[in-house]
Amino acid sequence: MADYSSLDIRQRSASTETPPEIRRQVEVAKLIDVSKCIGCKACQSACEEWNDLRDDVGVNTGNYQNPHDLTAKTWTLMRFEEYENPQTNHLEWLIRKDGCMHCTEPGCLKACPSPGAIVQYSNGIVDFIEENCIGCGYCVKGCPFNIPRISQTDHKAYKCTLCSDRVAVGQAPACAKACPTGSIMFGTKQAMIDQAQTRVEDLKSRGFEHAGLYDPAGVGGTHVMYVLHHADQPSLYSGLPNDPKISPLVAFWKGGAKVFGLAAMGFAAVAGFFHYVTAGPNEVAPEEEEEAVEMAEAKRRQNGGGEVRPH
Amino acid sequence: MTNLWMDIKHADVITVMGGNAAEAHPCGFKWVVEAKAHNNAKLIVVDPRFTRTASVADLYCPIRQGTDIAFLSGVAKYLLDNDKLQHRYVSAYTNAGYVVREGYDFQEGLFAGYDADKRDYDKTTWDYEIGPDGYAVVDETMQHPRCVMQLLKKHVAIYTPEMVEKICGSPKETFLKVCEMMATTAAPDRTMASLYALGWTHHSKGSQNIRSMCIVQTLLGNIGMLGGGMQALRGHSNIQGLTDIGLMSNLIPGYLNIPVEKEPDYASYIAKRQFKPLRPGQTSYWQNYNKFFISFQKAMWGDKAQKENDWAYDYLPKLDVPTYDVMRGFELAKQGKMTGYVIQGFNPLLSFPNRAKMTEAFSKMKFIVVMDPLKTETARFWENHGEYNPVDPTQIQTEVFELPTTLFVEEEGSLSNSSRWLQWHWQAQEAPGECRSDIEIMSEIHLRMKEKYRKHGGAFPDPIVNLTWNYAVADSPTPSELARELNGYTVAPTTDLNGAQVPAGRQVDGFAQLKDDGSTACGCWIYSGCYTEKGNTMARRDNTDPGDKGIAPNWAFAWPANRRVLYNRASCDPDGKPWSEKKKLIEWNGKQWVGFDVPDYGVTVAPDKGVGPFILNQEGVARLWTRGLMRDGPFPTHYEPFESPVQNVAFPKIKGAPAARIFKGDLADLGDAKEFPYAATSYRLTEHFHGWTKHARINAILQPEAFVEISEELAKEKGIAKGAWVRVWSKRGSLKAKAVVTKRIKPLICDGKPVHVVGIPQHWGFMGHTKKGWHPNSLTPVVGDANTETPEFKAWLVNIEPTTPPSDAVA
Amino acid sequence: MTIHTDIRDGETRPLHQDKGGAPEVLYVPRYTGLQRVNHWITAILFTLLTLSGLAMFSPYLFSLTGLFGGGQATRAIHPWFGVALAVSFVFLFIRFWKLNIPNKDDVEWSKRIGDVVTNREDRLPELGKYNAGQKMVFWGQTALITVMLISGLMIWNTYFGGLTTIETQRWALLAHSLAAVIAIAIIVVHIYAGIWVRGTGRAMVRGTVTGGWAYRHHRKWFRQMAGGTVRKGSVDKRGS
Amino acid sequence: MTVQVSRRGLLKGVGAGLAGGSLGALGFGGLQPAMAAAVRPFKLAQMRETRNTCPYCSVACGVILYSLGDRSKNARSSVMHVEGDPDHPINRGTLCPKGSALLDFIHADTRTKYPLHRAPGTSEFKRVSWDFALDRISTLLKEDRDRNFLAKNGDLTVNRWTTTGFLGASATTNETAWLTYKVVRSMGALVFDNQARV
Repeated sequence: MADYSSLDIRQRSASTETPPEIRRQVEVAKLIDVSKCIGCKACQSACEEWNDLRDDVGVNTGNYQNPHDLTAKTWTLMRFEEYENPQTNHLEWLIRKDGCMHCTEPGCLKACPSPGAIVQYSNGIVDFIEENCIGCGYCVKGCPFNIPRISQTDHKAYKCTLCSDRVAVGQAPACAKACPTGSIMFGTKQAMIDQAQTRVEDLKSRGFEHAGLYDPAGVGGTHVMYVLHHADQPSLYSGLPNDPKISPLVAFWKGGAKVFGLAAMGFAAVAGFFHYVTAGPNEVAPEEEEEAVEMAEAKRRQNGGGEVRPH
Repeated sequence: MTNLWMDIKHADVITVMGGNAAEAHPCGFKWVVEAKAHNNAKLIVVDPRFTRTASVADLYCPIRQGTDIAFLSGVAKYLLDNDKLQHRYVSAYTNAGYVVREGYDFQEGLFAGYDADKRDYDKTTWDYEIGPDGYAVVDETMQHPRCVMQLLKKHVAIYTPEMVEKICGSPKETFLKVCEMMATTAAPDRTMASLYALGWTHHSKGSQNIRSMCIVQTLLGNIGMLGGGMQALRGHSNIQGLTDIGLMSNLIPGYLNIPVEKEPDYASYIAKRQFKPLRPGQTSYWQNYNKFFISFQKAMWGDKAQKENDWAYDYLPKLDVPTYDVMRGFELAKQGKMTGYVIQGFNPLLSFPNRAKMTEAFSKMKFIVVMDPLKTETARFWENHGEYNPVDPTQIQTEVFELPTTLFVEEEGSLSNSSRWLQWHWQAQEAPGECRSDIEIMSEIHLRMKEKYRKHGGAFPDPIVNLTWNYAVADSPTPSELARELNGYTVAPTTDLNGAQVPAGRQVDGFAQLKDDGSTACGCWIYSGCYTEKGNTMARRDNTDPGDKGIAPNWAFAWPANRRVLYNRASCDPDGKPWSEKKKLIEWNGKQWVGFDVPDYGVTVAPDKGVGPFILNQEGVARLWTRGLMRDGPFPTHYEPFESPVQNVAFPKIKGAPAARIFKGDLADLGDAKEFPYAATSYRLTEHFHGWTKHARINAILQPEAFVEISEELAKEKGIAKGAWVRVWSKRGSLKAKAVVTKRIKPLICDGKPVHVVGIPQHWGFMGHTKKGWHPNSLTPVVGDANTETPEFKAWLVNIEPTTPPSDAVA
Repeated sequence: MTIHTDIRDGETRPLHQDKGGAPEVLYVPRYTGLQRVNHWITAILFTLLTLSGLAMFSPYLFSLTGLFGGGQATRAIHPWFGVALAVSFVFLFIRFWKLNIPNKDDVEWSKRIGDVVTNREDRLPELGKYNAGQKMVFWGQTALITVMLISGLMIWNTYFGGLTTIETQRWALLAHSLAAVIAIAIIVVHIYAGIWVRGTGRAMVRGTVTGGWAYRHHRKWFRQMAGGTVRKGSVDKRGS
Repeated sequence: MTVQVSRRGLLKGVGAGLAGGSLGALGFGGLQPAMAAAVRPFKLAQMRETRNTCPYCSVACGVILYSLGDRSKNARSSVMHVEGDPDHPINRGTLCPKGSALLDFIHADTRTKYPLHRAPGTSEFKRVSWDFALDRISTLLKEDRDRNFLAKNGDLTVNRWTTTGFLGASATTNETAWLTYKVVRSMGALVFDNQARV
């Protein structure tokens, strides 16, 4: 069985243990060359087949996009955008394979409250371990790319695993293996970056002067990268974030808030304790009981009441 | 394909026109992407729709469907006017200098000898002037007013950029950009690959569409070159094989012909097929026709085919009409003249034009037999499926059989792909249920009939009872046994190529070894070499590729003679030097032809012998002008589709293609632009394969529901919302589908008027996992190409309106 | 006769004394049975919410999910506790909101907070049923529970996951956890007050306080009550 | 006296404090999942590989069929996964959306499994035996051929049969095609075609 020993884990969600630092695997990456993509959906098909997923048979809503969005059973999806380039007046059919970007600093992992439900292997793959997933949906809020989906049947989070089972035995992810035009490449991250450079040059020679590599620094870089003709405006490609980063809200909630919270609660308790040992209890003296009785007596007389009833 | 898939990576320009390779052949299209990435190739896409192929193109040019000839004739004119020719190639390797005989003429869109009633030509004048030496007259200077070059200039003269824009709706500037890009490959070291498929064949002048590009490619000197050629991408996995093996009314395996009535005996039959050279010393390879024919007869009837009985010539049926193609078959059925149909892995109810006519034809037959691994609509044409198949079973008296057959994973054998490779495959699982292979079923049918004829006699039993049947297990011949028959074997002692003795019962090495003396038998001469004494060459799996030419000569077997690039002699100049070192395929080393591919030429024939590179042609050269070989003219001419939104501006008098066949009833079923203003076209989507993948869950998920594609402009005009239901109807029928409103289809301005295109993909029916839907054949007209009878699926007229969803089908 | 040691001075005193010599003590009713039940339901739910909430708030406390049958179960049950608490709290609110309307004594009390924490109540003004501190707990929880209810529904993925944008849910998540932190802190103080001010617990367990307690801490309220349903009796054997 | 009151209050407070603050520390360590993450086992490890060709388009991509069972006597083979053949010169291991989904085609629930027969005028298929089907079909063919076979047209020998049509399948093997050709032509049939046109 292909299995990652703890030594190959770089980060692990909600864990108090420090992950081992000794061993480092070579980082792998998937390079999606949008300029070579024909939107054939072979990647979607191969993904469903390899991962034994079968989504529902939907309907046509007026475009080529099916299923209409990522789901717990659709881990990768071709998104189609018809763009009329104002500079050239040419129609461009911008087709992007959407799916987990396998960030170096994964928002999902940062947000996850369940120990070991999300791990990052030292080769860069970010994997959901559904066995440990509690279905809270924090990863959905943590992800800057809107990728994870919670299944409404088993209430667990799902997304692309970068075929960790294939990569573990030295094979390319199913989508990369299938891709007919070689638009999806797979290899070491460095090899993919080098590959991207040659593609960018080719695109520039064909008039796309803003062609470039999408490997956003905001999340520490990704292990799924794009070659874009319009790297200056990623959002053209069905809303690919221009400058993705973990939301400050999530960052604060998982950082400052956590510390402040525990501190505040702890302080309240401790303060109470020291107050008790300094000021001591606030108790009723016997005299006050007697004064109370007298006051009651007096009040009763005013009211002209009878004898005090025996208990 | 004249070349092969990997070869495309050598192209400098790639034109995808009359096809949509990225969508229909994604894995082959990889080599286009490779050419772009590693050979700095430019990709041109000419298509009515901005397709998936166009999405990665360097230059996209819109065109109105059915006007390719005008467009490409315009390109030819551009090349001629601007002297963008591969001169040496054109003068040495084409018939440009050949002088055409007196009497040949072309007036107002018609060639000499037209007979309006027959819708056919008398082609006698369509030939060369024959000199006193008995050979065709050639004017090397190409100045003779009747030489092919001059006639060509005259013929394409009308197709100016302005005229092209008028007819095709392609913007002049874009058209000229296309011309310029193509023209760059006139240089001897630059080549253009032309990729096409059904986008060219599905027309009433499909063959001429292809001819137009052949002319362009020949003028540019791109035929026979690495990274050049005419790449027919083809359709099904073995459509090449079925054509090669001649499963057609008028064919004998290896592109030989079934005799016609007028040829009562073998002498009269072969006389018409001698194919003597038209120039001195030319190969004219078809001179060997008789060897191939006699070997075929021996393969069919063995000892019963003897010289004395004309090689059992009478065993063959004789044609009274050019073809009994499917459309004629169902026309006859509709007329009640057919008793039954045996249908093997085929879904004609959703494959041939005019669904209503198909249903009527099926209903009039006594029986049909469907052999298929899937539950097809055809086998259920009688079953009521609500709106999707509104028939009343009780009114249909047809007896129907559905026989379960095995799938590719449950059998072994070979398939021929579009690169002409015969590849062997192996069995991976047992067949489910009671499935049987087509081989077993056809064998059983034959054996049972033979038995009945033996016992009770009947009409002319001889060809049946005498059919060669030397299989170890009579009712289950093995694919190997059959492959050995296709390859050919000796039936009597004979000699091989070197004159050495060969005993009877040996596999031949290749078709060169076939004899006309009855000593050899061969099922399909062009497949000879696929299963020799050395074994099954189709099962070879050595993918080494010397020189990185994309040839891989030892992978499987390619016909003919394991040759990977046809006409490869033309990749060298007349002296035998490659036009370009970079694109070297073969070369003359002083003694013989050597190189990366099997020479398409006599291996020891020296260049100075003046033998032309196109050895199958009587001229030895490529034909810019095709004599009488095409039914509808020696030059391509622009004719409008039979249903066209505009009239023919080039030849206003002519409606449709003059020589295309159309039956009376179908002629009456044609609609006009007043009633049906929109130009419809049908096509495939990459998520599906015909009607098959609607049975595969994943493909159903990827593209679940039938739709039609229209421009934003038309949608606005008609008040059609994105994703809403529309009704599309023609003179012949109606269908409902979702509307995909897209920028990828734009109205085309033809002759000043906007023409709206309605695109109708063809993958849905009433069986399988996808949502139920209609096939465009509910709407298409029954008219075929003049030469091949391929239906005009790519250009017809419809109307469109918003509508309500279909009431769900009653299963 | 049971001997019993007083934890304050370690002296030994008999728990039962002769009726004759028994000192007189007044008992003043403070909470009805229903009010006490309502309070404790709310308190228990608050505790459960704190435990299950903290489990999902900090990895250090994730093991608390063990109390609820694991992570999935904790995630599933937490929002239901929340809904229940909200309902229960609504009743508390209806019962007590009038009594918690601030007045000028509260201002005075707040000014002298120093005397409050040093047990110098004699320097404080006479107070009604509740002092400013208790009122702050009341209004604080009212506000925080409302915040937690609304934000909680927004991030209740199972039912309302699709109703708001992810960005909104990020805000909700942050608001929810901050509100929770404050609420918990307040409750810690609330509980401590019950320990610090002797005789208070009896109010929420038995429903009565001793006259002396009322006289000392809420004299204004005691004046209203005195002569009313106060009753005299010996030291309650069961205590409180 | 109030003694007991305060004592119990204190105890109660301490209890609450404990519950609130320290349960986490009471240690539910057993609940902590193992450190190693479970990567799905590689499912092809021991499957049998068979070389085949994609049955769809004419590119003819090489495919590898991974099937369950090693062909031992008691194991029934069934294809479990299909992947591109990396050795194949054309597709080099890639597959299109159709080829990648071949598994669902192979195991389609709309595959035919038994011979079915629909009698004239009825509205349903009935399962029949192969023997019945093949005998009935050969009888129907012979009847029609004997009735409509045209041996001569005038004095020309034509030996043709044009009242029953045959359609070849363009996804069958060359070997099937050749056998079909032999059987059909030997009967003198002319209404014979295939999918080349569509």
